[in-house]
Amino acid sequence: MTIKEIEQEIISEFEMFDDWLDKYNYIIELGKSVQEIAPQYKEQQYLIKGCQSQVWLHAKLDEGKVVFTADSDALITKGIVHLLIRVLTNQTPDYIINTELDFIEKIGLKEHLSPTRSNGLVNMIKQMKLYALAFKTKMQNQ
Amino acid sequence: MTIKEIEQEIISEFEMFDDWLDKYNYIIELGKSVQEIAPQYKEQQYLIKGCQSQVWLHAKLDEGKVVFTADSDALITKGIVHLLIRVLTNQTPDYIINTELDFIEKIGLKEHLSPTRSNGLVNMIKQMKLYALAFKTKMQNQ
Amino acid sequence: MINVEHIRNDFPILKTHISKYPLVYFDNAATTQKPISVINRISDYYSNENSNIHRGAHYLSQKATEAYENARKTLQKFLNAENSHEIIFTRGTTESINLVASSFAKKFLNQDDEVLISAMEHHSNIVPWQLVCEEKSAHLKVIPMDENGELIMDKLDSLLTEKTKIFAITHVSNSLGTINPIKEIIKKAHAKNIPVLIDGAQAVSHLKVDVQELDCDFYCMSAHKIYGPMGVGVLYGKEKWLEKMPPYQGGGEMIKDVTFEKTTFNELPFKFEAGTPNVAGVLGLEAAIQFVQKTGIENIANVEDELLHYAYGKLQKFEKIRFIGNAKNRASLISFVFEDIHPYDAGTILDKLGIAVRTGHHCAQPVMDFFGIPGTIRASFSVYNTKEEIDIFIKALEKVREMFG
Amino acid sequence: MINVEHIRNDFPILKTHISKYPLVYFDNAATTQKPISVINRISDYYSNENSNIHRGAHYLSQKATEAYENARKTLQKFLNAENSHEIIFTRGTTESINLVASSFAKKFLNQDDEVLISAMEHHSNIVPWQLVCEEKSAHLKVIPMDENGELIMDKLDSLLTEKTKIFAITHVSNSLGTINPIKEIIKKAHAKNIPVLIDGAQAVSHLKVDVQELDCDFYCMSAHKIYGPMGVGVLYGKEKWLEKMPPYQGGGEMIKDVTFEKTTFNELPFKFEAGTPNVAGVLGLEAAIQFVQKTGIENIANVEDELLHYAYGKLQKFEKIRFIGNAKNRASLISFVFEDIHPYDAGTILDKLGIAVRTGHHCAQPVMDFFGIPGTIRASFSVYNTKEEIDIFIKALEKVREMFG
Ligand SMILES: Cc1ncc(COP(=O)(O)O)c(C=O)c1O
Ligand SMILES: Cc1ncc(COP(=O)(O)O)c(C=O)c1O
Repeated sequence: MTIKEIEQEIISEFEMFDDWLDKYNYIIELGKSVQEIAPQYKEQQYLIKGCQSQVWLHAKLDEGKVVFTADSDALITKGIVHLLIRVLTNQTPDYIINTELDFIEKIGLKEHLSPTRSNGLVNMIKQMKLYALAFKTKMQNQ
Repeated sequence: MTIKEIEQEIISEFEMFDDWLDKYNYIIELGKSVQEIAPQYKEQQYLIKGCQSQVWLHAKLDEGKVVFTADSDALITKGIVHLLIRVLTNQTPDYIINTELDFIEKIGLKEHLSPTRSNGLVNMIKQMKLYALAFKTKMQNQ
Repeated sequence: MINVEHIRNDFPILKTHISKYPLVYFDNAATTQKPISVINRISDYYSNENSNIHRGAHYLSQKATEAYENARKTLQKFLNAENSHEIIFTRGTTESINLVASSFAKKFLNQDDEVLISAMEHHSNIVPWQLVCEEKSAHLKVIPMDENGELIMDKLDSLLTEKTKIFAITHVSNSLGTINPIKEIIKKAHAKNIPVLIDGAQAVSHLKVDVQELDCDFYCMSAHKIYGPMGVGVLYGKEKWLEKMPPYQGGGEMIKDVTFEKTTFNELPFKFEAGTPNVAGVLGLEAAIQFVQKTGIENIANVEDELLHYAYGKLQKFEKIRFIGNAKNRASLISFVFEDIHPYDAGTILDKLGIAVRTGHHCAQPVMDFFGIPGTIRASFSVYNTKEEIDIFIKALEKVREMFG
Repeated sequence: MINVEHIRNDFPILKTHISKYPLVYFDNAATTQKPISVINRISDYYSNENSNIHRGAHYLSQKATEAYENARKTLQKFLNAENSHEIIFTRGTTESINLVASSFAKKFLNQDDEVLISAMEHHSNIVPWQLVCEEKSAHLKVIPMDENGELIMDKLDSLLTEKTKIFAITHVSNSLGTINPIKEIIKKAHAKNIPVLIDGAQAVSHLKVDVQELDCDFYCMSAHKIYGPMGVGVLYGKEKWLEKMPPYQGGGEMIKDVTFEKTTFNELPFKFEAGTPNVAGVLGLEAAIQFVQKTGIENIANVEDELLHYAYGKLQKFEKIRFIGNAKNRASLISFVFEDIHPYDAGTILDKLGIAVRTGHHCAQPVMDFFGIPGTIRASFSVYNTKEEIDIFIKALEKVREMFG
């Protein structure tokens, strides 16, 4: 599926909720079900620090596609991390670099992406794109 | 005359004016008629600096009484200087030290004595009392 | 006694709703809300009195100057300073501390000297001292605290040495609520001739402060934490120190004479107030102080203490709750964590329910490191808060436990 | 075209009377009056939105943070800065200059280096440099001006040397009205790799400022001189300099990580914004900028220039009048003295007649010394002033001449 298709899928899922409580319960469920990052990556160098909650992010290149795994210490952050990974993992570097995500806004979670929320998510997205760029450069040099 | 009597005299004089214009014209006249300070005292060491206008003040002891002369670069300041001298000159040090002046307020010129007006007048009054204190100490030591 | 409904009516923002929920504002340690008298004082100033001050011979300037200098006297009385020129208006506690750190260090801090702070300081009472210590190759020493969030006073004697040039400590901790025994501390420091700076940011809205009785050398506060506007603060300093300290910032107001060769500085307090002051802000602060005086600081403290105990009682029953800071003597704030719920998660849900509490490290990372936690949930109460609001808060926490439990 | 009556209605204070005379406010170079939109923005903030920012996960905090950061973008556009993080909010021009002087000097100023300023600077652009020069044993150099109050540009080349570490100069002189050719000046300084700080306190309310076109390294302004509140200012700095400069004040907001051993600083702009910011003030400044943008800076300048020429024409006829500052290119202020009347005397009578002008040295003593005068009478015009007010002013001056002539 393309990034846009996955985004659309998520948006449809969230349209089912008519109050914020159900929505957050769902995110929390997602948070609990995140495929946890391998312990060796839960280290300083993979850490994206926020003032409030933190994110660990790992990326590797697998047959021309970027595979992300991530984790957070807060469950809600983790739920959103889950969604971000679902959208961006297993896509080509080029595609990741060039796509602007807007599903977070559409499902009404924009506030968590405010640069001032300092939960690590804004920098996580930046970091995902940086990984994609790094892999792209690497592939071109091969 | 006592300080209080002179103050009362000045207050009576000013009661004649029913608008500020006449009052200021009178002060300006007084300013023009100040007995100017002797040139040798119009020097740095006799200067009381204000941000807006400046005052020179000289004092000497004459038969147990303090004799003040003073000058200012601004005419209105000079007029008020004239009044202050009229009240405080030729009085004993003790009397000068212990009397609180209130005629300036009563004739409606209080604003010129605001510490923030920075025309040198507040510090002039302080300085007059300091001179009186100095002379008093000197007399006691004789 | 205080009529809280009456007081609430004075604070327009308390009528706000966060989506469908009425606002419950428990973030008072971050900043308090403003009574209408403060808001109006600022509007009135700009609508009727606005002028630059200290320099003008004209009416508005004169009036504004008088109002500003009267506000200084109001603050003098509020803190019971000996002289009004010991009251310096600054931008806030942070600037007050930076002013002292920078100016005091220039004159009195040398290589290998020491500055003493405590383990429970706000970043604003840590970083300025780190900066000057680094500059002067001096050392920053820290008096530790125990698991309850109380200073280990036994350590004080050995930390106050002949190398200690100044001791900077908070009156009330913003992350733990601890009220420090500063009178005793000051006495001990003074016995060794060490001056003491008190960070009063969290104290002045809850405690009667008398700088002469405390005998502190410096006392710092922010207007915005005591019902006043942002962008204004106070530095109280003893004349004997302020006289000796070099100016901090240079500019208009703080000079007597300027030539390109040599500048002489104005007397106190102007020496430390460079540039056009925040007149409206200072008058807003004065109105805030008048609100406190009218309400009565003891009355305020009583209301707040009652709220604190009520909330404690209710919180106690939660499972897996851990209180961070259990000092005996405390101001009206509670910091806690659920052992199994991240503060960010809790904060997010509370926010959705209209409750404004602070989650995170509260600008006191070393405190969080000490307790081994990423942050806390902090509820801080003010005179306009009610038990009903605490009930709402408790219900919301039950919801949080239900969602994450 | 501008409807001045309409604009005057926006400024509540203009309806004031000074005893029986309507207020004529010609002290705009000291501080401008505030439109109702600015006053209301501040009240609204405290009534509906007040919160501490950048740290909270709760709704109010989030909203306040967004509003504050949007204001930064408004200022970025207003000055046409390349990046919004090049906009630092300060307390005013004086603090902006002190910040640069202190932080820049720490890193870049060494013994025997030179700092260049001009002969027409405000004390706020003299004293901070004197302080750091003294601290670093560096030298303060001054580019002279001529009898008209224009810089002697010929001297510039020889004063910009390899020892010059920074050049700080005013865009518009507050005592003379001179608009300096700063674009040319900056080019000359840059040809020798010398960074330039512009004191824009008097410029931004009258001239379109484009920091990228000017290519200045720092630009400083005060909100209160451009229809905004007191206690707020802006420092624009090029990223490349701000990145290299050490922090100025330490505290909350400006840090990334704090331990007692080591602190890492936050990124721009936060590195230079220690402590709780003046959120209400910054939003008030934003409203002021919006007032300027809505009115149009060119329209404002046109109104002001017309007032300037009208006033000049009328003043010319007075006997014994001496204009201080006759630069060709000038902002909307007139400084003058009567050769036989002390400025304090003139100012006192003008004040009695309801006219607010500034008399004195205007925080520019070296300028007064240069012209050999104790001070001037300064009338400075703003967009809400009228020719009728100038007529009143002229009548009042005739009265002054009559009384002291
Ligand atoms: C204990 C303490 N000190 C200092 C500060 C800093 O105050 P401000 O940000 O108003 O400068 C605060 C508040 O943030 C505080 O709680
Ligand atoms: C040219 C100039 N520079 C600096 C300043 C200082 O500005 P502020 O007092 O707002 O810091 C002023 C105004 O007083 C000024 O006119």
